[in-house]
Amino acid sequence: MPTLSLAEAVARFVPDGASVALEGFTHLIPFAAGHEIIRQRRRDLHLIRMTPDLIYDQMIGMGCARALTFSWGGNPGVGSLHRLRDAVEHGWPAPLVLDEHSHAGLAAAYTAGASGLPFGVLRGYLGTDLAAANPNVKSVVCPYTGETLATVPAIRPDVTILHAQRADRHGNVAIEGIVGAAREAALAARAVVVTVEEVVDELLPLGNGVLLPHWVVSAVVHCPGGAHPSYALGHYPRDNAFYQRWDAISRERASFLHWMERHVLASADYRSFLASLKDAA
Amino acid sequence: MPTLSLAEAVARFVPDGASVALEGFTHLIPFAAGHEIIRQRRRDLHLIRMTPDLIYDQMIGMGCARALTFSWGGNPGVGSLHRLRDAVEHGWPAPLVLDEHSHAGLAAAYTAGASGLPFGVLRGYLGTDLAAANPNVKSVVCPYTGETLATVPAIRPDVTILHAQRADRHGNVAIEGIVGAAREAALAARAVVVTVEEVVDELLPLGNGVLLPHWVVSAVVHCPGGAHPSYALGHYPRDNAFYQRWDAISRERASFLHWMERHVLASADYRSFLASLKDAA
Amino acid sequence: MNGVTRDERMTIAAARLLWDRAVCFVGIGLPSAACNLARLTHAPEIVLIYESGTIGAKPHVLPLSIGDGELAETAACVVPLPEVFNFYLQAGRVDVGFLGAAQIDRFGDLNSTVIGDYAHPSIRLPGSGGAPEIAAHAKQTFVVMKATPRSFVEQLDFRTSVCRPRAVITDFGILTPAPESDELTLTALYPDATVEEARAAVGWPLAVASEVDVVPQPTERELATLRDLHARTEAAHRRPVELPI
Amino acid sequence: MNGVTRDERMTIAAARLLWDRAVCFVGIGLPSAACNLARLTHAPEIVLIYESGTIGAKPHVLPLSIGDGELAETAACVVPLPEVFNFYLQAGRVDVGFLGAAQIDRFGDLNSTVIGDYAHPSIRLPGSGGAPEIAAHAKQTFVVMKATPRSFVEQLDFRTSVCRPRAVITDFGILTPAPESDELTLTALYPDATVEEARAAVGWPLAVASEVDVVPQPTERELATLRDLHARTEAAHRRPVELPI
Repeated sequence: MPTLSLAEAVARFVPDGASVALEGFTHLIPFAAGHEIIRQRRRDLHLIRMTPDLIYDQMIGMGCARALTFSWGGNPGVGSLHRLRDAVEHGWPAPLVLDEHSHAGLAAAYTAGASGLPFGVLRGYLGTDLAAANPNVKSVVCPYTGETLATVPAIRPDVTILHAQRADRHGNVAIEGIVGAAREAALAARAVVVTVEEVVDELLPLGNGVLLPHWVVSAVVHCPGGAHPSYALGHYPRDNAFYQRWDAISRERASFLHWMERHVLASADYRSFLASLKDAA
Repeated sequence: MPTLSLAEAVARFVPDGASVALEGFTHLIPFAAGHEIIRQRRRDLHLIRMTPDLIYDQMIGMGCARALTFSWGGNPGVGSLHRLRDAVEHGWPAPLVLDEHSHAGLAAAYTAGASGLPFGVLRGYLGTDLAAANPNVKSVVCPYTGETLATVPAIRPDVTILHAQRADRHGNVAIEGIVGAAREAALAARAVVVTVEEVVDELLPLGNGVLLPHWVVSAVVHCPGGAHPSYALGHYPRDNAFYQRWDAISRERASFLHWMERHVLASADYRSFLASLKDAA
Repeated sequence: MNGVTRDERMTIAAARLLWDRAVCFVGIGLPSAACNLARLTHAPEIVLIYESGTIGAKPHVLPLSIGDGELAETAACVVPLPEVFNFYLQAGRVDVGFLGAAQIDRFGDLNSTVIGDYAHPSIRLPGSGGAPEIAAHAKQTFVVMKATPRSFVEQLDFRTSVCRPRAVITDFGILTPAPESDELTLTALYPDATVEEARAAVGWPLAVASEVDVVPQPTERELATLRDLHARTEAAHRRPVELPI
Repeated sequence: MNGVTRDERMTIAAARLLWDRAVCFVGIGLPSAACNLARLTHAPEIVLIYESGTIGAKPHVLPLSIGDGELAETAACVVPLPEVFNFYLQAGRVDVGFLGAAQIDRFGDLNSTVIGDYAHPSIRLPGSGGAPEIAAHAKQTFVVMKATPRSFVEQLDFRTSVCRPRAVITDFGILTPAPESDELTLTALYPDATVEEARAAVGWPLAVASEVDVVPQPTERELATLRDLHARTEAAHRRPVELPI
């Protein structure tokens, strides 16, 4: 399991046109990896995330995305993702194809992908317009009860990127706190890149706390702070004030582009990005 | 969440004729609870376990069981479960109806039960005689690929009994080490009884290490040593020598009945059972 | 009791619907405030499940997001998200689900997806999240949302969730389904609200019960507890965090 | 090299089939000995998965059961059993599966369920466990079992696992499937075994390759490592444990 720089990992595992899942449910969102994808000017990506959050708002606004698979697309506790809305409502900077699910449906699709099954089953969707709006939602009949249940096709991202608190030098990855669908999204993917707060010699205790064993991990990237403005439990808290500020930054195309230019494109890496935020504060 | 004596818990939650899952995959097998069920002379139980192990060999030999749902019925690393064999081969002490699965199939059936789904899906069984021998194994066709996959009906035990290292006074239950299908078996059941090595004020850290939250647990029983000759990681090791001795003890009906009489029926509780083993050693 | 806002009346009315040891699937915003108010007043053993997988959370301040660290740090357990939806919600282990939306119709169905046509919306809303399955699997659901003719509508632009709420708590009072028709009907008003105000705020001809109750005034304890909670929360969320550098 | 038992030859021959970093789904008994011998000799980074959910285990002594504490204490991670079968085996993340059985037929299908009729067996065997899915999902399977006319049979009493093994390691040598017919064919013998012995041990007319290799003698290191492992293991399993009282 190689340890790479973030630039190397993105160059190797995120080609134009790839299907990419940056997972992490509110906690441990891999912002640094998303910024590096933006810096490397990736195009035509099929982005997959339960909650696009600010990171996909930024990637969509910077023109990285062709399609989006998601289940809830807001700024948590604040309001809209303005760049996502602009893409859907006005096709700016490019039209965005939506593959929309409920949380339960997308969780079932990741789990099916991780399980090597072609579809997931759930009691859901029935009677909603979402089932009609998304042709991927179908149904099966229970061979025991005759009940009709909803199905979703398995999701198999080309690459899933996670942020975690710790990896050891073998590449075993450990997370504490909210896990979300990180395990399922990683095991569903053809390649797995994990950015981490720290690389330790040995994860102690091994065992139940480990999210992914080394041999399913394609690359580990040491990237402290790489989840900000999301958070890493035990390392730094969620920057709720930034999430609130993002509403104004992202509302207009000009202010959004100016902020991305100044803080993301003008920064060589995530440390200099964070430094630029500090200077601006 | 009430704390009960083991006798009270079995009296309240394990009536004659109930479907009962004593789970724990090699690790944390609730032997004490099984012995109390034998002492209370339960009859016509539908026993459910992936690996019947010595505890179900004992319960079957003592006439507690009407049916058995299982996926591997041997004495691990030693050989046969002679009492299980005697029941299946000769109907002694009573005939035993078998509902036989593979590990993957039974795991899928527990998971479906825990998920409130009527069936589980897996790639398995197809082409084997087990699918023909067990009418519960059916199939569905994937609505996306047309592939035929095997299905198993959800398992919903009347009660699942587990052994765990720790519970807190609220009833939150924590396990470390091998978990097996304990979580799924418990959440699939209508009632959950957990015998534990120790009851602590607070489980620290809370969070990812907790197997079951208090409000899904029907009763906690303080029962140190209650998994022997299975084991509790961090408390006592698996008594492999006993598993080897069991082969001779259980081979003949007479020697089996004599051992059960002397050590189980003659003991008021698990502490006196363990004491009687110590005396005999 | 002057200066009680309608937000406060809504939150307190919603909290009163909850009971001790109830298992609640909690959404962010007003439902989260209501559930924690109940926990801090009459329902100390209420079990709060947030879809992030934090089960039995007892946050000291209200989370801004559904997955703030405060939730994980105070939870009885943290489980993977698929388990929350499979093992807890779909399995029928949730007593109460709280929902809000951009639009509700007279029977309680909800739209949180789009205003306008799905393919070419005038307003793209966040989408369903956990709402469709909360509406389907919680033993009962309560809807909390402010009423305007554009949010309480004759016809939904999009049916995100099929919901038959036990009650709709809004900013003039409470609607509950009528016995036979299931049509949402005005059954209670806040002391400072009127039937005319209610009718004006609802986009369909609002049915009014023969007897409309008055929602009791907030108690001193309810109001003080809620205002303390909000004050703690706003201070916490405003507090600039040290950048991890 | 005198005194090499056939069990030792089988274990060493099986270990040699494994390569470094291979992901192996390990059964108890001889397969577990072979996998750990490989780990202690030529394949230090081999990944051993036991169905109990212990992934990347590096046991110091061989486990008696599939879930000994030794496995959890030395594993890279411990996952719930359904995840082992779904996320690792069924998902195609296992390179090698080892299987044994009570009966095998000339194409490699296996019976570990019953001798005689299923409803009224003369011998009730332990049953399938993980075998059917290991046979179906591992990228390749190796079968390890001793040969007698009652175990290597024309007709299985019960087809527990549909298996097309890459090789069958038995106590006279190795059978591999013939290129076209897939029929298991004698392709290698231990130095002290003969074709006649092999034919006598197999319950069907055994096909013999035009050239039958000789399995190389165990090296000093292989033999010493295996015997140390077994000695450690037997001492550990014999050791009486303190009763938890």
